[in-house]
Amino acid sequence: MTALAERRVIPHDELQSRSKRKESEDRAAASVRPEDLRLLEALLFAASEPLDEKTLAARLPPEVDLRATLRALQNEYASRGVNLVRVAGKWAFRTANDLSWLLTKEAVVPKKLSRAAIETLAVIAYHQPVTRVEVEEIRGVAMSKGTFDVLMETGWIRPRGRRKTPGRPITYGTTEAFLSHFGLESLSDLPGLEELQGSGLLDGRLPPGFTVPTPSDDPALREDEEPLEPGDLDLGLAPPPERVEE
Amino acid sequence: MTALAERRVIPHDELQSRSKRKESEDRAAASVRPEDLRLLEALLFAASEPLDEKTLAARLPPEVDLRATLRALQNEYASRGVNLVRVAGKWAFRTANDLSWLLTKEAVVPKKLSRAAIETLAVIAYHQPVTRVEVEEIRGVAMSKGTFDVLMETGWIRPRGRRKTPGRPITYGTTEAFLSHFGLESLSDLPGLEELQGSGLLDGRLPPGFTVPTPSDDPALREDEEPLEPGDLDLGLAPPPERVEE
Amino acid sequence: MTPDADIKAMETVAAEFAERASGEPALVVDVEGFEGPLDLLLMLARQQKVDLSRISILALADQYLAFIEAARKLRLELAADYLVMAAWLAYLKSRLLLPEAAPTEGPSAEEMANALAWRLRRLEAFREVASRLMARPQLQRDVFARGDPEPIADIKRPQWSATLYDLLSAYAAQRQRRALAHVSVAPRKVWSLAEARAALERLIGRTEDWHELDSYLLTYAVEPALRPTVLASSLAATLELVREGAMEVHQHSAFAPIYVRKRHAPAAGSAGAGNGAPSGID
Repeated sequence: MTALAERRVIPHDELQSRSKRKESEDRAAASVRPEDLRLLEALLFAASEPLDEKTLAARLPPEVDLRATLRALQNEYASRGVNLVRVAGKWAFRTANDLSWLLTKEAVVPKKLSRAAIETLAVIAYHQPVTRVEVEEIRGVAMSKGTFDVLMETGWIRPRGRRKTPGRPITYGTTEAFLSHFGLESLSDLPGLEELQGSGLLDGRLPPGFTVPTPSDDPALREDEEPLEPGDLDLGLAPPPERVEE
Repeated sequence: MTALAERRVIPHDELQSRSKRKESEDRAAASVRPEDLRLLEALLFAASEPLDEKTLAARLPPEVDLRATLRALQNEYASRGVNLVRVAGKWAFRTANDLSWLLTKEAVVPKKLSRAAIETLAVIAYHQPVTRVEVEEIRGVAMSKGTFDVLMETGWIRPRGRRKTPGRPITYGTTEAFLSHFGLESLSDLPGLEELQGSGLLDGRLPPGFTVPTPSDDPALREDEEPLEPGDLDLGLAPPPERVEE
Repeated sequence: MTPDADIKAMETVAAEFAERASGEPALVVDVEGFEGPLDLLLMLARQQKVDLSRISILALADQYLAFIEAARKLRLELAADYLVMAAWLAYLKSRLLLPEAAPTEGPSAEEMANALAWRLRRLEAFREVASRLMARPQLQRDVFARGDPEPIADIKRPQWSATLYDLLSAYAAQRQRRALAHVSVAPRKVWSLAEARAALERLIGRTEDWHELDSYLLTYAVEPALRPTVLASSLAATLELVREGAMEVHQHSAFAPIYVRKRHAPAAGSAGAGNGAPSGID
């Protein structure tokens, strides 16, 4: 449950009673119109994918105080079977963490990731932007095409640029789908990230100037990266921007 | 959306205030445990289709009073942006009737190209201008009419001329829509042999003499092409199937 | 541990290893299911039951080499990477055991051992965060989105969806299929030293001096019958690299060992000594 608590903007007691919930509703209601709550609720409920605030704002009447309404809605749902969570900087309703036992029938049995794929994913997530050779250097094995393809298929990693070094290798990073899948609001919520950074194991080995102590999926390229050419761009998973929303 | 109203078992005032809802909640709460509401809520939220009471009962702990819990949940949601409705004897969450305007515009249903279609498209892109027979030679399989029609429907390929050979077969190429869909600035952005190998899409073990053409969609006809006749020109928009086959 | 007990223990490990790998269809133990020499070293290191930062690399090298011997006894076919690592550990061991005669160029034996320990710690750290990541509640496994979403209007979707990746992989796959339908490539038997070095570079990072190492690589990583071929082809490849200025090679006299090393970029400063050596052989 701790993971869930991290994601919530407003901390609350998991076992908060229904009547307590009503109190917080009343507080929120002071600045939020009930009708706006209905609209926002309907919008977010209807979508299975997280929606960003811009999209929400565009759908709602202009006078709605989006932030306050979101917060009030999050509060209302905090103790329920469905929660309003923030993933990858966007908003979505998700079933509560503690109810996974109930929903096993709904679970899509995912292709089980091999150990190689899981480790590769972790290296990319915690060390991004990172090249294939760097991943191989850390793991001490060549990355098989199968492993790489499986990860690309998950849609969790993407090619993001090219490193400005000889050979101009492609750099990889994680996607929004990655954050959404693991319920992370941003990369800084990666579990164990601080320890890993503190250990100094993330730096070193790379020539000075290429150390990347803090992972970033900021689409803006680093200084040592240059853009992919159009030909590379979608080589990986390639959703053209308008399709990301689906 | 009127159909939705008919589906509701318990009529209620659409504009019932939040505070009224709380009262009804309190009434329901007398016989219903809050935790059961959470479970039911999560089940119905995550379900991919409406669930009947038998299914719900089977998934919930045996001591849950299903009828009472359903009614309480329906009450709770009655005034909200999402309602619990009964459809053909089964239960589901649906956007409130009066908010259908929020979701009115039809979303285009995405269709995925078949494997045959995408392979054919790829060959046309790389080898254009290319005739149907040449595509079949490269692919090693005959092209089905369905595959071809689908590609024409996408608007990504077009007939561009006729090859100056016996039978004067039509040559095909890609369109601007093709470039914009795949995010390519020009056709020369398609990766060549080395790039394909570098990305692992082609493996290193290729027979000598294996080449990947440098594609071009220059609309100017090649030397071995002659223009389509006016009658052929509409082919791209609405190909009468029997003429495409020729 | 007595040497005998050590060998015994390694045979157990090797058997376990064989079992773990038995689910693999290929002859080669590595690649999909098993995670390479560093993985094996980590497993062995854990048997020392000490903090990874205080691990004895010498003991680890012994264990690893014993494992390789045991695996050979069991006629277990090991992927080349394991043998390359064995060669390197044998080399490292010899340098750790002999007092360093004079300060040589490049890292000392101790530095190399530390680097290996550091790499093992880093691998373990990534393993740790990987498992923590996977333990998080995952979408559609632990937490669920709306199962029956209602379409929202202003999300535009193209009617036909296909990504460039789909397109390129479809192209590559069919060209590859057709290409291989015409030509069948026999599995290669010859493993060149250059490949061994490339594998080693991946395993332990760049190495300054290859010359001594090569004899180890030949011993461990190359089928005895193929050694002359491999040596010849690798010499040819080396000369090519020398011609391109990527390598330096010299030999003190006919039939003496051939010394080879990477040519440093002029800025590296250490190129002077190498350039002074006569680079003509043949």
